[in-house]
Amino acid sequence: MNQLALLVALPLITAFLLPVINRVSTFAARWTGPLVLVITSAIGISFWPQLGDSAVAIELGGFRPPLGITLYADKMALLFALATSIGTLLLWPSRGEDKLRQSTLALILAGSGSGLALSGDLFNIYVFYELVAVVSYGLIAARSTAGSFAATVRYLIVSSFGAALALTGIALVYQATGTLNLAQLSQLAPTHLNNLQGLAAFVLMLIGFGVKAELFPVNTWVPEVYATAPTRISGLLAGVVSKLALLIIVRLLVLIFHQPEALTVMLVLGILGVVTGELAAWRARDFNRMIAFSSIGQLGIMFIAFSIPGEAGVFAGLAVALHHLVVKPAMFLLAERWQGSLANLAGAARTSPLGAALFILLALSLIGVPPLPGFWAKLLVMINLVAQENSLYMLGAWVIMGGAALEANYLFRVASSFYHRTDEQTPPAAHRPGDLATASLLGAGLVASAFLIMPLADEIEGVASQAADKNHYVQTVNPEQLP
Amino acid sequence: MRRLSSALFLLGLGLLIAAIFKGMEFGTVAPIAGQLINSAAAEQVGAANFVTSVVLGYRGFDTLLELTILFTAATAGGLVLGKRAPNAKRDPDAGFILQAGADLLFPLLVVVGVYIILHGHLTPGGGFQGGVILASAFFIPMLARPGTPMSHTAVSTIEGLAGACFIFIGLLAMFDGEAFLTPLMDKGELGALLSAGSLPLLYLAVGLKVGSELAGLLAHLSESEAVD
Amino acid sequence: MLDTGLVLYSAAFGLILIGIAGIVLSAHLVRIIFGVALLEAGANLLLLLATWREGASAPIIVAGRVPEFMADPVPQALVLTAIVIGVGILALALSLALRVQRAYGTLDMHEVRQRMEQEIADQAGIDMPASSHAPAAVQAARQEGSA
Amino acid sequence: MTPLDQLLALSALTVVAVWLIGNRQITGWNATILYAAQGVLLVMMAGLGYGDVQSIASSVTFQVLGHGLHWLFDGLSWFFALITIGAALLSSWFASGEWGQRYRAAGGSLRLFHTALALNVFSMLVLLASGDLLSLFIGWELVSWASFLIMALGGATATRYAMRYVTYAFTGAMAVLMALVMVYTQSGSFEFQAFKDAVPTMSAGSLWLIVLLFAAGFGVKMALIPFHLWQAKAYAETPGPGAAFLGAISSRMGLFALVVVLVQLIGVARLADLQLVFPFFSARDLLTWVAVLTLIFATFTALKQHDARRLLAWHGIGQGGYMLLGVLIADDLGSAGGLMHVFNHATYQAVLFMAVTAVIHRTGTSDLNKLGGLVTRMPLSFVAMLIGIIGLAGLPPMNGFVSKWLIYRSLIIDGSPLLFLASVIGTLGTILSVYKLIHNTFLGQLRLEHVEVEEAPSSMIWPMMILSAVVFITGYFPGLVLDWVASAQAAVGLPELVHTLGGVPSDKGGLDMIWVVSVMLIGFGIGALIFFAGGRSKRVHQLDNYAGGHFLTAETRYQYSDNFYPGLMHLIGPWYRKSFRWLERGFISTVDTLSQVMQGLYRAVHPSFYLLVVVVSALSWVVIK
Repeated sequence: MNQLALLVALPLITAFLLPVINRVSTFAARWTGPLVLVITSAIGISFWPQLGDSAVAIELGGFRPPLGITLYADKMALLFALATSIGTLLLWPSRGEDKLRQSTLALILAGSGSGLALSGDLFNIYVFYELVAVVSYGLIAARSTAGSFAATVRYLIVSSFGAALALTGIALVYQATGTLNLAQLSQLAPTHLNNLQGLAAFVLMLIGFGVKAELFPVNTWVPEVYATAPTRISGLLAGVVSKLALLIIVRLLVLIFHQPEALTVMLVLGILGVVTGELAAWRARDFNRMIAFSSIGQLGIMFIAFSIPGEAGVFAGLAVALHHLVVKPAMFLLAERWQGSLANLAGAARTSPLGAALFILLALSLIGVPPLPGFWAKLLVMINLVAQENSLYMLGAWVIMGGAALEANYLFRVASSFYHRTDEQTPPAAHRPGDLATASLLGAGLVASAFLIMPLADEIEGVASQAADKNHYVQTVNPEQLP
Repeated sequence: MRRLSSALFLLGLGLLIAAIFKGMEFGTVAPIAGQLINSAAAEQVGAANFVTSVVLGYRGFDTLLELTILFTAATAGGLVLGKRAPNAKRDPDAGFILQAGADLLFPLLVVVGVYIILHGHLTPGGGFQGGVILASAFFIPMLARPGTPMSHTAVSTIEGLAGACFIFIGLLAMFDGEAFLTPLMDKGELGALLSAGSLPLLYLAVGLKVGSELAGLLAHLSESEAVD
Repeated sequence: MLDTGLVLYSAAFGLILIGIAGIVLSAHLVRIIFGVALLEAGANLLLLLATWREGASAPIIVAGRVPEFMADPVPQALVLTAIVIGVGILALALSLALRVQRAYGTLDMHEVRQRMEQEIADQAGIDMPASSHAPAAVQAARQEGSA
Repeated sequence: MTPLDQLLALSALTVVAVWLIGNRQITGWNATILYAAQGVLLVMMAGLGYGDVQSIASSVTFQVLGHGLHWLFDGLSWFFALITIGAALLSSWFASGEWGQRYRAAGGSLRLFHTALALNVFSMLVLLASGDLLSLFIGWELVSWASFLIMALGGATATRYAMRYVTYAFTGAMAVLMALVMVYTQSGSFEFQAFKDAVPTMSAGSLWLIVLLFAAGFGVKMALIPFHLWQAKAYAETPGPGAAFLGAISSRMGLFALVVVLVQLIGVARLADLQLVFPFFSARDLLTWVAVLTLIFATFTALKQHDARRLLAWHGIGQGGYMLLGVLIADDLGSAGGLMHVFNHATYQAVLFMAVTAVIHRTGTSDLNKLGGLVTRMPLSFVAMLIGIIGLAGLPPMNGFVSKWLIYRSLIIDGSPLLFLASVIGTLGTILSVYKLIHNTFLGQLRLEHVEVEEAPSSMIWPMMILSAVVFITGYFPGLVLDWVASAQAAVGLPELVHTLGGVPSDKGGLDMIWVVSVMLIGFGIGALIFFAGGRSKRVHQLDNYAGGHFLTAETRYQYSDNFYPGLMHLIGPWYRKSFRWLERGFISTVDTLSQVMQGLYRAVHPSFYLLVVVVSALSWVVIK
């Protein structure tokens, strides 16, 4: 089980050595990165069956928690660690000038993302989060246009601001408990953190980490960054990285802060995210910003879902998150050739019929049309929302419905323009085979999961019940107490 | 208008902080991790400086990540600043006093830096502090003679290898079936220079990495400045 | 509550507030970046203070003598890490600021945002959404451009 | 494999087969044969239609997220499935001959057209077979998107209207989903039975909400007021035979779903108990008035159309109002009328769309101001349309009369004079507008450019003739259909209609169509005898004529067919000045403004400011709590 640390260590050591390898052979440097990610993904997958019903705690350096840092691998953590590895592999940056540096950064992203998912120590999470942040700044700026620098620096400021607040929150937590181990915090939370200080710490961490999770209103960077960054990077950020930040927040909620106030803050911000994101997307006039706004809306749905108390919330949120994890990167892959004004997309189906068909498939699943998996995820969220006592949850359900209706409108407005036959204007260029192949792979995964929905739902439910089981976490890590 | 509202919100934040601060309790909570470490560090890690035990032993993983962040920042910085045009202008070399001073300072700084790195497990200081001194040792001659740039090849090789060494030492433990980053080798006598197992080696890697990273970043920034 | 502690805590929160003030009140990019640095310093100080006790000695064994009342070594290590992270981000932020300044010739964030919006809109081939925030100079430049 | 499995599998196979055969002339014939085979399978399940068998379940079931999904056919499903497959068979036949050749030559893809049609049939069968609320919703979504596909085939304009449809339909689907979820929270299951059991325990408020959401969601498909704006244009722009199919059955899926939910599950009696603050106005009243207003509004809008297809499509909306009205009366007569009207409407609406498509095929236009006098050139099409409009107007001896008679009769018995009056006004509008249709197309002066026009090809004539025969025969012997209707009534728990082959026996004035039609036929026979025996008619060329002492030349138009009913139009005009269009536009511009505001929110000069604001707000909320 110790080998799970390889998910972090292997990409990092390769990233360190990549400039050296490049000096020896450019060819080797180009292929080492993807190869290493294949290896880490294989390692991750091979651990899946071993996890079974019980999670695993890895005591790094051989020190018992809370002395050392613990990695906690349950199915949810492994799932997202794997998603990071595989996602980075699929969206490997293949364009731009400085390929070596981009590959280095992508490798670090894979390693740090996996670590973020696995980490079981509050401060370590902060470090991983900052690492992911710094990597993403570098990758966003890789397009080397003035706009991308400006967008990156604006993003950097708000993200560092948020991270510093999160650090403040961590300081408050440490002040109140004297430990950073999540399991121990979970034990101490009812007595030490169930007060104003604890809630304040949660709010600070929620908003701080929420910057990456596209939480309203600290998501203003989203449209401009996704419009200027390389599309594959946008896909990674929207698809994978945002879910990692969300994962942290969920862990905090499940283990430490299950006060209703904490849930309410998240619910309200999630509702606002859906409302603003979907409405803003309705009027977006370029493809990138349209899907950027739509991703804000989708993340809002996830926040709403995770704010449902108990295991049901984790299950519903996880289902939506996993669905979005597959759909959004594929959308961004299609965006590579469809950037720019939506008006220019008329007739795109002529040059790229497969791309247009994929877009429709993704859009259908995104708005939740049965029997695609997006529907089941949405149904799950809805059922659990309406079942809650608090009428705010009901409002959330209405907002999700309305958002879906709006989303259907703007997505299909674009989709139907693909099939317009206008002779005056030339349709956009066909997609690159690489992009199309990757997007098709994701689309095929979507269709396959529609057929395999029964076993898949059971599996995800298992993942969720494991992740929502606070006692299991504590018992697995089993932190030492003061004598 | 926005400034006014920002100021009002700041005021609000200040009041909220005061409200939260009032509710905080001080000195009642025992630092669990800290007390456990203080009582076990000498035996488990063997470094006289417990902070070093934490930095490289208990929380060595954080340190690895922090090195990675530096490395990432340097890489991203390189990506952002781009390649230097070969015919770009450079600032002229500085005067005699500065050049001579830099020449004199260089060996001194290197020695101090290495000393601080190697004694990191015994006294305050260590890889980071020493690394910064090393970086300035290499950066000061650059300020004195902008005409002779630093060798980026050497810097990037050092930074790559140093970082890789850190992880490699961590991985070595895994070959023995231990967890990642488990301290290796004999603990030695507490307080001796050659003690605390592999910790001094790790600190050496950290020092070299931090030094080369910072030197590289500074060099990048200063070279980039000269392009206009 | 000890007086030293009050001073230290006030310093930490004060740094945080000053940093935030720098971020939200200033429009100059470099000042904003320094605001972030100050905010981080405040957060670091707060972290360091988390288990601070008056009179504790450094957790170092000098010549085999174990101090009676040792300070918590964990926050010190954490802050060391946090500071280095801050340095990395600061360096990257300044590199980006450099490039932004070189591309747009300004570090005023209002103008930078306006120019960036313009660039995105131009790339996409759509009109730029009107905004009342555009500084007069930028609006004039746009009118010239369109004329 | 149960018979239902076989039917669904064959239907799915049809989709695949048609896709594989590709864009060829033979595709249509293959599809037609496969529909015929589906029809045979359906006939093998005829026990459902005659009440011998209660239900036939599919052996395929799923268990997703703890919710069971299963499918079964009962009398109601069988009845609707019969209409669906019949309409598909004849539309596909109609499309297989010359129409297909022309369509392909014009750049259309027969593969896409027939696949879309087959997909529609498949999805409708899935919907009809739904055995629980979740499978109902899945079928519902399938039907919506399949009809979007066929509507969007017609190119640019069609895509625009199809887009409008999809917006309405998906919003409606979301309303349905919301209602489903609310039902689920109260009943704990998506099973029909659980819903049925939970209805008595539900509070009036939540039941109101559920009823409204269901009615709005399913009403979108039926184009009930105020969700009617999308349908006429979208159907009219659909390629000809597709329009015949959609017009015949597609929007009846909304009725099916409403019957299942409102009548079978909630029960009309419970609807009538759901009083508003205003004690004389219940949920049932609301829905019946929506039905009646839809009927009147759509019919008089149809009257204003000068495009034959739009005219028919608007009537399709209006006739839906009759069906809903009939079903909501919920006694044996009314509900039988409503359900039978589904069948009747499907038959004559398909005939009418086919006849219009035949005219378009030969003349290239469906503009009523540019046609006329085609009766001499296309007599068989004329006969088909004549039979169709008599059915649509609800006059004997066609089947439309029977269903409307049943509805009127039950309205009178039910004691709802206002509703009766309103539906009579609707019928009046229908008669006026169908006269305009047949007059402007087939009667009057033949236009010069149409002198050479020939009768429609046999591939079009045959389906029209078959359908015309059905319209007439089921008007003559309504008992044929009433058998099926009665078992459909039984399936949803309505009182069964006691009927004979000729109609409804009753002490206080029953209906026996065999008598009515026979008397009519004898009367017509005597009239024809006098006409022909008298030998007083003289056949002249249409230009061998004069008016006001002037001899006419071919250029002179002596008989105007545009601007029909100017007085009536003048009267109607002020009453609806596109009010619903304004409503729609107002809604869109509200969304647009909001969207602009939200985008402005995201174009922040200072994102950090938001961060500060949200931190302060959240913290102060926490502190105050």
